[in-house]
Amino acid sequence: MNGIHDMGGMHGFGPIEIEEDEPVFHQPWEGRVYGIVTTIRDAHDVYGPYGLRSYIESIPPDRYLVASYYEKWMLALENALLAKGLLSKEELEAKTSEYLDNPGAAVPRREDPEATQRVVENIRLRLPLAKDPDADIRPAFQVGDAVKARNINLRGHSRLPRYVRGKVGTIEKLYKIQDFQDHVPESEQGPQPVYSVRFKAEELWGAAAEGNQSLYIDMWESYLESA
Amino acid sequence: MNGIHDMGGMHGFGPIEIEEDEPVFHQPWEGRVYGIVTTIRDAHDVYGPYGLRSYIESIPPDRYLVASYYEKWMLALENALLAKGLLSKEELEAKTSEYLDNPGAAVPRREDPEATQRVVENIRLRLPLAKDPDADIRPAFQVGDAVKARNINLRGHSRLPRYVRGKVGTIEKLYKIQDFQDHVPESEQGPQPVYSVRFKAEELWGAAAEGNQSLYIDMWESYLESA
Amino acid sequence: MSGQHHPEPESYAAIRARAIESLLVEKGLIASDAVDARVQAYEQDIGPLNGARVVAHAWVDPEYRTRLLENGTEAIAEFGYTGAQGAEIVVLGNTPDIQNVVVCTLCSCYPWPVLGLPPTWYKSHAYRARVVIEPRAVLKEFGLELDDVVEVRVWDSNSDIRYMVLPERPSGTEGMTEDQLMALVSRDSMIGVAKAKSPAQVG
Amino acid sequence: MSGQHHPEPESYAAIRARAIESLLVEKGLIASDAVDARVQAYEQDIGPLNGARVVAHAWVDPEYRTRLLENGTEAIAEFGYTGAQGAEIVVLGNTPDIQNVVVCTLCSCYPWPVLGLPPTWYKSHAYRARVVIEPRAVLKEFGLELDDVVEVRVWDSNSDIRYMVLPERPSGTEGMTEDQLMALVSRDSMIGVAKAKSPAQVG
Repeated sequence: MNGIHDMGGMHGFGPIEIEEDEPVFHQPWEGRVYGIVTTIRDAHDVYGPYGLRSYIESIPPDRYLVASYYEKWMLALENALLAKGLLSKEELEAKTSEYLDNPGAAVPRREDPEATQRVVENIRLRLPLAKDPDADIRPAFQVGDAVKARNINLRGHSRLPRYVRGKVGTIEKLYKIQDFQDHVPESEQGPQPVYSVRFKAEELWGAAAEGNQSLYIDMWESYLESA
Repeated sequence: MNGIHDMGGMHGFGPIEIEEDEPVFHQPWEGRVYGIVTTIRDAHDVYGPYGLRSYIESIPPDRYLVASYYEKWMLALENALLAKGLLSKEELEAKTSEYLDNPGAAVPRREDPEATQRVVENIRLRLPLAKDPDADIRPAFQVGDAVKARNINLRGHSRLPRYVRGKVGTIEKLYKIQDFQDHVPESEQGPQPVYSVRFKAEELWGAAAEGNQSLYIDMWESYLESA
Repeated sequence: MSGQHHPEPESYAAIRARAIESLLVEKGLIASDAVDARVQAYEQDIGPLNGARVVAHAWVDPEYRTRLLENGTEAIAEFGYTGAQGAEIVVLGNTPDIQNVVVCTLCSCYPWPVLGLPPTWYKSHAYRARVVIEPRAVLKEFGLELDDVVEVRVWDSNSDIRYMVLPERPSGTEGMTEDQLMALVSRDSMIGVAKAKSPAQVG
Repeated sequence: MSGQHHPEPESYAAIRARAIESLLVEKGLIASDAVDARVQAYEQDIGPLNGARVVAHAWVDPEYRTRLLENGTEAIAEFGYTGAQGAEIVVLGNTPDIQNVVVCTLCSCYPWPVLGLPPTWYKSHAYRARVVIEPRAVLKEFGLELDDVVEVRVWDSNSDIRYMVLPERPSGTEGMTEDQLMALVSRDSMIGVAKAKSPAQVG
């Protein structure tokens, strides 16, 4: 998706604001949102194949730019819950009104030691991401090959940012085989070789490039063609 | 400038909202802002070489996306007046507070029939934009030539949108000689041939292109190289 | 504006605009009557009726049509439509096979002398972002469904040249006068997101 | 949260989050103690101290360093640092000639098992937009000015691989223990926007 989230190389965002010794969560609600988002998926497929981030990417651009990080998470969570039918707009608005009227009202609790135990175990669970190439999937490119990133303008979720499209780089490394994450027709889904591709800054940014700089990015094989 | 204003080809902005029989100005203040912006420049060089739009482009992205059209004009006007020292931040905030406290207070008037006469004449004044090529400036490209838009990432004002950079098109027409508008070093300023260049939709958008479509865009010669 | 009662509180933008205007008047940087004149010109005199007159004339006068497509600025100036945001106007002739559509992706550039100030949708982020990548989908939202054989040409007004579309003359208009024809020429048809109206549509 | 007095009114976001949590609890879709556990894990247990331990160990054990750069995931798992957002971790070794910097332009991906949750600046639009086009300017804002001969390598974490930077061991640290060295390894040095601290800096 050529969305507002695809902001690599944009100007106008001002200086980086650096906060010394910042807390993990600035407000308790941020922690709750984080905890809800990351635990509810252990038991329920709330976000679908493209994850919470596809919901984040679908936040309207004007809202995206003003929302804080955890506000984006919360908006995405809401939309995912609504899309799955796990919440209705009406009950969400009604409950919000209740708390607006009674800001001190407690949030009810539901204890589930077994679920909690699973959540704690899942935090450190090793789930292998990649597998070695096999007879069915052989990498089309070798280290050192010149490759060009394709000009793909998917309407759905994609991991190919605009700033590398059409640009020529070099295969630096093969990262084994991984499932393709883009929102493509079923026939194009499935595992693919993933490469680390190096682009020189001059190729990406022309005369505006800073000197002696390069960019490395992970490219699924279907993002690439021989250059 | 790779700014938020350079939005051609972006997804996520939703449907086009079409208002039937809309007025020229929806609120009286919009007309006043329009009138101020377009008359003050008759007497004062408020906006500099890159115009009001360079100030519009410099509005922070989050503000840009939520501001209405004339809010953008007003913000840009404010910033231009502040940059020129014609207003100070303090007097602007003080005057705003005055009107917030007294919403019914009248705006003072200053009549100037001569200036008004000039404004009325300027509305229809013919100022030629382009001139014919001469011995000093001969077009480098001919109709039918294949050209590639350069990958220029200016930090300042530019008329080369991101979506055509690096793409190959065809010269369709020579539009005579026009002053270059981009914020470039003095040595690169001055008049240049401008061309109408046609890009096929497939070149711009790959497989996402709609069928039987092309895009025409005006290209100053320094945007182009032979393809 | 009596100061006694306000049906709606004024927006911050309205207040801010008054503050700016007041300061500029106090400093002698603008003339109130000049601002009035500018607003009045575009609220009352300069609007899409200008363009409609040009189009209707081109429909009835083949020689004018040729002049208009060859040098839009000069042909339009014959009507006195000149000036701001119209130093160079290029007119794009639609045909049964070609639908021209105008946008300004970077800004909202528009041919003021013939069309006046642009409508809100033309200035919207949605139109600017979408019409270059999915013009048929956008045109559909305007109610214009084009056959696949029609080529859509989108014109991005990124330089100081301004574009106006010359829509096709509708069928069944053979006996109509220029003034009658003008009523068929909508603003949207001169931007390229609509066809000219049929006589039946305007009743 | 006594319900009797509130020094500041709660933000809309705080209210909204409570509404969502309440509904999900009522529907039995989440367990409150599971949410507590998740928050506690990242507030107390999983943070940049993990990464600092890995780095300090790599500084004192050349064989571990080799393993870490060859297969980051496995070498990091030797410390038990595994799991969410760390299925595959690639470690990038800085040298006197190469400064590696990590970003996620599309999102805010980050190697949680070694660094915990990302700081606000890492998630900011400014960092995501700018560090790929002007990394030296960005590093300067972090106080890191690099010589022109140093190549800056920016890594955009667009796939599910996560990146961690192995900063150079500062000079003057020859006799220090692993625990002492850990104090020199800041979070920022493992993202690549800073060098490891010198012993003088941590006093």
